[in-house]
Amino acid sequence: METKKDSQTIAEYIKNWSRKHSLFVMAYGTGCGAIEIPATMTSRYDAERLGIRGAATPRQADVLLITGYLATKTLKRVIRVYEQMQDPKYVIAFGSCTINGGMYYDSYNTINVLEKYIPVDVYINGCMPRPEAVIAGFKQLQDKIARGDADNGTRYKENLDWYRANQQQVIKNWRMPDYNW
Amino acid sequence: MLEQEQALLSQVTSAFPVKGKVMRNRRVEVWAESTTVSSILMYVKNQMGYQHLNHITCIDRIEDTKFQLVYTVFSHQTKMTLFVKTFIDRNAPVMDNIDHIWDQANTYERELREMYGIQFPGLVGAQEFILEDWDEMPPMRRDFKTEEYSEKTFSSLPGRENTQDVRETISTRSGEEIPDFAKKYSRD
Amino acid sequence: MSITPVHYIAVPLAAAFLIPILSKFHKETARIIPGLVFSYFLVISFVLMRQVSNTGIISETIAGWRAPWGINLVFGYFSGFFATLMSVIGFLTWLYSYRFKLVDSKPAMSYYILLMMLVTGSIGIVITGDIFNMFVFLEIVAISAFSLTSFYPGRDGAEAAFKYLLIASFSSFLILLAVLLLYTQTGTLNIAELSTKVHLIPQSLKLTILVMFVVGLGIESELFPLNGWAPDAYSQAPAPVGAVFAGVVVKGGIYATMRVMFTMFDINEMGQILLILGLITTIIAEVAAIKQTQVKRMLAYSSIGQMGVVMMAIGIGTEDAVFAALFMMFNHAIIKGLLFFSTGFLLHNSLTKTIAEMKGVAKKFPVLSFMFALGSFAIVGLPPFSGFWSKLYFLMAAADAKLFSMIALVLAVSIVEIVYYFRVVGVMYYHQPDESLPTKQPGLNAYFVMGFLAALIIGVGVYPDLITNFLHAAAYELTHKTEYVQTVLTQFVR
Amino acid sequence: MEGLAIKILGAVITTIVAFAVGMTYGGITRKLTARVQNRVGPTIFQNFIDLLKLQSKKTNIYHGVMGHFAPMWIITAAITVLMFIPVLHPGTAWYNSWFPNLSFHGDLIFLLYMMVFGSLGMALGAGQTGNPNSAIGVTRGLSQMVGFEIPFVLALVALMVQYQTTSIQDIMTVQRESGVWMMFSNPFSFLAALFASLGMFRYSPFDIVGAPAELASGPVSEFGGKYLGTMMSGGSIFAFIKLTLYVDLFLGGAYSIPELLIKTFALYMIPVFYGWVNPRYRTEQAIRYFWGWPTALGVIGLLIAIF
Amino acid sequence: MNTLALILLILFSGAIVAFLSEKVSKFLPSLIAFISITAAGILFYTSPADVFNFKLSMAGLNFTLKIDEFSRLFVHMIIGLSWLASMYAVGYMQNKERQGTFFFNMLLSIGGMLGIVAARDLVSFFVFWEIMTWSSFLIVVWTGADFRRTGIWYMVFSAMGAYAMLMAIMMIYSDIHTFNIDEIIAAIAEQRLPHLVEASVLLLFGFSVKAALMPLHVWAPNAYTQAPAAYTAIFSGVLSKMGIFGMALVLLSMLKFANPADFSLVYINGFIGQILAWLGAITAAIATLYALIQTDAKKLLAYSSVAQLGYITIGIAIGTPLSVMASLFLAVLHALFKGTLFLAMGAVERQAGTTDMTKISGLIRRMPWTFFVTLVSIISLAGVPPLAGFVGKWMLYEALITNGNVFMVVVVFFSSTAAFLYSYRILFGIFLGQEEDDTAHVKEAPLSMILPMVVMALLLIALGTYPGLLFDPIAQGMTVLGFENVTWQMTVLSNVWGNTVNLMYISTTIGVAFVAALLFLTLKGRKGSRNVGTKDISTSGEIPLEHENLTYQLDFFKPFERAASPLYRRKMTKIYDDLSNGLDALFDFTRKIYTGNGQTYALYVVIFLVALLIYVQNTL
Repeated sequence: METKKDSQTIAEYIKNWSRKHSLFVMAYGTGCGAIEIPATMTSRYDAERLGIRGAATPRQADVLLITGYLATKTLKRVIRVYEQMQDPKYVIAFGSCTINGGMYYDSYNTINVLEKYIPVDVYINGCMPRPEAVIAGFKQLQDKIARGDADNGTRYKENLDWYRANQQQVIKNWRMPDYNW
Repeated sequence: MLEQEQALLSQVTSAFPVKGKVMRNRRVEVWAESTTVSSILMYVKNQMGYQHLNHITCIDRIEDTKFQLVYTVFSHQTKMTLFVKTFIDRNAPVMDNIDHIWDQANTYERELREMYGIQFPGLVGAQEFILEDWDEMPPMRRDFKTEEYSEKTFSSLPGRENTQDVRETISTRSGEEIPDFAKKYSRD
Repeated sequence: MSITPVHYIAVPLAAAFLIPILSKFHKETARIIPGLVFSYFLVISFVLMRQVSNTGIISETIAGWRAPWGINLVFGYFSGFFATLMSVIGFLTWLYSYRFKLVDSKPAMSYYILLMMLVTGSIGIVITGDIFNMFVFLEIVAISAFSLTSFYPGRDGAEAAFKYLLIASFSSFLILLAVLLLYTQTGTLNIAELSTKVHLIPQSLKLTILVMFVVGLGIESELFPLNGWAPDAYSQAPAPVGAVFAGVVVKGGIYATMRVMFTMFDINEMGQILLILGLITTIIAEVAAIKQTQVKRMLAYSSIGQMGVVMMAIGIGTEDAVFAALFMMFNHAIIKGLLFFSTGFLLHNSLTKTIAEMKGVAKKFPVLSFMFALGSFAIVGLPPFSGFWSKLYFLMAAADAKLFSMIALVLAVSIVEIVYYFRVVGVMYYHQPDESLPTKQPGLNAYFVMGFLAALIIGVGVYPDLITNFLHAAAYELTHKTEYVQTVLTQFVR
Repeated sequence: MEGLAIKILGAVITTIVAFAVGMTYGGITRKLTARVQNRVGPTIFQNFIDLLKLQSKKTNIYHGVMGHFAPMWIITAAITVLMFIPVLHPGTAWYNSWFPNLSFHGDLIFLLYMMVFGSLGMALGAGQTGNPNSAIGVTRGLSQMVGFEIPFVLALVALMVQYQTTSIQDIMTVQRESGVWMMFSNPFSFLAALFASLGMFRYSPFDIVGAPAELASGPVSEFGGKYLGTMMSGGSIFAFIKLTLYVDLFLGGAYSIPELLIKTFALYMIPVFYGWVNPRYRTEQAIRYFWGWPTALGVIGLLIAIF
Repeated sequence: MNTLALILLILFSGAIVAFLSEKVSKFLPSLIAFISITAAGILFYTSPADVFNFKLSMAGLNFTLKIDEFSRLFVHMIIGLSWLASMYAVGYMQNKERQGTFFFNMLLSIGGMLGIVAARDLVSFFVFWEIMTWSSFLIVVWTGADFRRTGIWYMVFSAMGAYAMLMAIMMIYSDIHTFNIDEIIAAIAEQRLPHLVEASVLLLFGFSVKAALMPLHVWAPNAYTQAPAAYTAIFSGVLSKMGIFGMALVLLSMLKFANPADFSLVYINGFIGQILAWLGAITAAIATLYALIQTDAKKLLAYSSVAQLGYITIGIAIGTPLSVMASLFLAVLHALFKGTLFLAMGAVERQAGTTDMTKISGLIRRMPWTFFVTLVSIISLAGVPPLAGFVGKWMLYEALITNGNVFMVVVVFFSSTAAFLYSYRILFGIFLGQEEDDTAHVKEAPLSMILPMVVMALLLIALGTYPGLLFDPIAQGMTVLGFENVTWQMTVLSNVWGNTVNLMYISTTIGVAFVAALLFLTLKGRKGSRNVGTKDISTSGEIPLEHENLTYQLDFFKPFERAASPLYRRKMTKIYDDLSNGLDALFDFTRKIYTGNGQTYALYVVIFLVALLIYVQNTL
């Protein structure tokens, strides 16, 4: 891991530095975690000091926040949003539900493992994680970016078939546009 | 004591061949045949001022092969709630559509249709209401094996121990006993 | 035998006498002989007009009785203009209606004779030099007109004819009274001589006579409020007769008014009244026209409106104004003729003759509709059609007389005219046709008549000099009466 | 030839200064806003970092030719307007010769129209993306522009009539020579223009155009990466342009860069402060706002200027 | 034969031939129209300037036709635009019914317009005016939709205008007994004509109708919308300019030379000018407001035309050299860009079937050339540099400001800012937004339709930098109007205060900046560039289905409409409707005089006789 950072060219280093310090967040407010975002962004925890600010649309966003359990119906939209984001893009998943189902482990319409459908950079565990944890998660993501191994978009592209297979297993009536980047 | 409630009950029972009882303060329930439910509702809405349909809910009495439907109506004048309860056959679940009495009944009925598979003849609305692309048994029926389905469809990562009772872990960590009354809710 | 004005009267009278006899041998003679007469009218007009342009006003005495005692006929530019116009319209009407009556069960004979008499009477009015004769011819016209109005059997025609009769009897009465008064005062009935003697009449009596003439002739020339008979008569008579009413009968009335006002008396005495009457007539008629639902009634009111404008021009009384009035009458005759003719076939099978029944006729009768539209464009005075020039000359005459408010009113009324004509054109062109109505396509003769009129409208519109010189001469002759008086009176002296 | 070189140099330097100042002002605003809200806030150079990041996005989405042209139109309009704005009074300082650019060849009315050029490009680009939010944002923006344009034009016409010139350079010169700034000689017009500037900067309460919560940031909602970055740069330059224009017209212009910075910063803080304490207006409320008191003030100012 | 007469003859006889040739082939009328206009154009441009002089004495009137420098400007517009439009019409009218009528009237109205600008006497002016009016009326009702609202209103308003003119002509005639314009001007300079002021007002009224000035504009939107696009271009582009031509004739040629000793006249002249200018300004503002709530592109453009004519009127009415120049410049420009826009809308209508913006969207990829010309014209219309529209707007503003019409400037500025709204509306509504399956079959219009539009668009671009190309003929024309020594430069605009705008610098700067940005943005990161369709948008993760069109089209400027609701409350059409209903009732009342009863009529006769006798005996 450390080696990758050292092998960066100057240009890459600058790029990664800027990416690290400017994270536009697409907060996909699923589940209970959405309520933690305002706390993180506002006065008490002030994520903006780290260069984190909200983005209104996936086109402008760098980070996709999945803030809790995902119903299959929601998953479709999440995939759509994720695919609309521009590379480089990052995904942060909140809470137990995104890791392995959490308390919805036996629900008939809630996915258990987010990783199977879209690549995730950072998991923040907890049910729900508190803003401190969220900021810690962001910090981790920043480190990862600075190291140059936050390759979420590339991973998705390379393993698109696997992801698609998983997605289509859940989303039966597949009516999604093709992923073209 | 509860004169109002009694009066209500007697009014309904006198008008329809139903039996019922006063549950408690401002709560009255009646049991009706499924065919008379819509007329009872019409009657209480138009004649007795029960203008508000709170809810329609369904209970899966799998043991009796019946669905129990509960219509909750409320009067703004007397502040009383009337529960109209009925059973329908679980194997051929058909119930009268009442969205001509209350428009909002449409929403509940669509949900019941989707979650329990109860048919309401004449119900207008998209087939898929909450679920998307659902082709299994209606999921709220008790014979639907949700855990199996979940395991099959959204396979978990290894390491999850489904049977683990979190309370035991807590009690061992904190040294607190699980009270007796709570033990009977234990998973096994 | 040289052609003289008396042929205008003698030939048709002889023909009218012959027709019942000849039709015993061949049924078609009743149809053909009037045509021959009308053709002969054309020849007479042509020859006499040549003669007038060479030698000046022709005055002819009949049966050797010299004026002022005998009947004399005077044919100058002014009379010639009217006579020619009437001949042409008469001929065209005959040609147009040559096969028109075949669809009717009623025998056609009386129609053609009446038509012939109508035109003959009107021509008689314009060529006579004798005021009593003028009255006689007016009566001939009126009687023919009643008959034509009630030509179609039925209550409406009879009612219209009765109204016409009622009102026209006032006219006859008043004119006769006026003639009588004139004769008692001056001892002559010759117009030329009268014009030299009217100053002998006491002023108040003269005015009374004038008023009688105004009212009596006003009925014939459709002045408001004396024109109640006109719309009914127009709409009940057969369609081609409408053209004759507009192009011939009314012209006779106007001619008489002009002759009386200009030659016998001085126009300045009654000019103001005529002007105001004309204006009111125009306004009321156009306003009434816009509310009509029947096409022919609408055209009738429009005719009245036009005559009102003519009357205004007469009321102005200058040479230019007379010129404008003549031009306007010419245009009115040909354009109204075209409109009536085209309407005749457009609404041939309609019972009610309403505008609504003309829906989409353009699809069935493209040429006829085009003719109607052309007539509409011309009659509202759009250049380059002939109607424009007469309107322009009228306005110039009015402007010379500084009658600006009158110009404004006439122009405002013209907008109303535009609305109702264009509304009909819109109905014709921009509605879906009612396929159920049976149609009757006009024959070649009708096409020829309408084509001729249309060509005349456009031709005069593009090159008004076709007619203006002639009209100028006529206007000059009317407003400078000395030549007329002298010609007639020298004959008298001789 | 040397003149041309100086011109080009001046143009480049002016652009860089405008860009840097605009971006930094944006950063300062963010920082100050954070402080007002009892937050730490980002660094004042956060906008530069954001821009760098946007420009270094790996994929960019091409929405069609107008979407491609839109950022270019914005930056073109920004640079063109900048070239025709006198940034400083002609002076003797060593850097003075860099800044006049082409300001002798354009006048106020040209600038007014040129400033729209960018918005038009933006609107077209936003339209082509096919996102309904973009179109809604554009219509709101255009409507609001009609709102604030009235007091603004009233003020500018008053200015032009008062000084009998339409050239910005001349207006600056007159103010310098008379020693009385426009904002004192005709305070009503200045106030009208100031109110108009609130709408022009689109800070709250006039930020309905790109309201993130309801319109998904409006016109720019389909733009990301280099397109968004370029738009940001253009916007920053425009901020500088508007401020400099106001300073030139109403505050007598500036002799030196520090003076310019002080004056522009003071002006800039007005919409920012106003925004902190105000919620968001709906479009029609915003328009009505501008057509109310600001217009009345503008009319008074114009009457003063005439008589 | 005289060249001018020959040109008119070619057009008029071409009209008749075109009308008749429809029987032979459907295609022929359009071809004949094109050929006759081409022939007329060739004849006009190959003949020396001094031959356009034609005198005819007919029916006791002297008709004089002469093309002077001022008319020449309009002749350029008429022939140029008509030529392009007739070229366009060949493709546009393909497979349509009743082409003969259309081209007959088209050629007739073109001939009429040429006659108007060439006329040097009022009668021939009026004759050609009326020919133009009714032929354009026939085209307006050619499609036959809504005959009453469109056709009758147009004709009634035109007739009102024309008859006002006729009245004025008669007033002048009654004063000096001539129709010749040169003689009238000479007479005005010498003596005081008693009816000059009334006549001028009436003439201006007549011209205002054609120029669709505010209270008289109600015919215009419908008429412009209903006429086929190939003709609407001419209609809005040059035919409406005849009103402007007339205004210039009255205000600048006639009244300006009024006897300076006649103080009241001079005063009234300025007063009339101010009133007219204000009417123009109000027209511009209100028509703009109505334009931006339209959903039909042609109707929007129709209202926009009304607004633009308002600007042009202002310039003429103010009457300073700069304003007149601005006005004439705008007039030519309006012919160019509105001509292009109407033609482009015609292309859209032909290819996509409708111009209703709520029904079509996203045609940019299907009709790129049409979009390009529309874009160029819209930028010109909005007056955004560096295209030609800016030049006209600039001159107009400077003229108004330097002339002290400050409040008018604000009104004009308001309307031209609001014009951005509808400019965007039309671009967005038709060409941008989401692509639809319904319009997937749409193809670009044929070359013969594209070519005229592109020619005009290129002219607009060229004039943006080199307006001097147009200033030259305008300045020459203004010499005739009495503005001698109007200075102009090829690329520099200047006002009387000495402020200048150098268009060369502007275009260069824009060009350099744009090319730099283009290179930067296109080359940078082009590997990662991804093409997406218009359905691929961020709609909160929702995926629009194929048949779902999310384009925002209805109630486009609703917030603005709400904010400006007081301005929308009163509608001029309603006032006219009330008026016509009232008149109708009055007419109905009057009609009742004719009761249909013979006795009543007889009574009338008797009463009339008695009344007349009493009157005559008492007064005369």
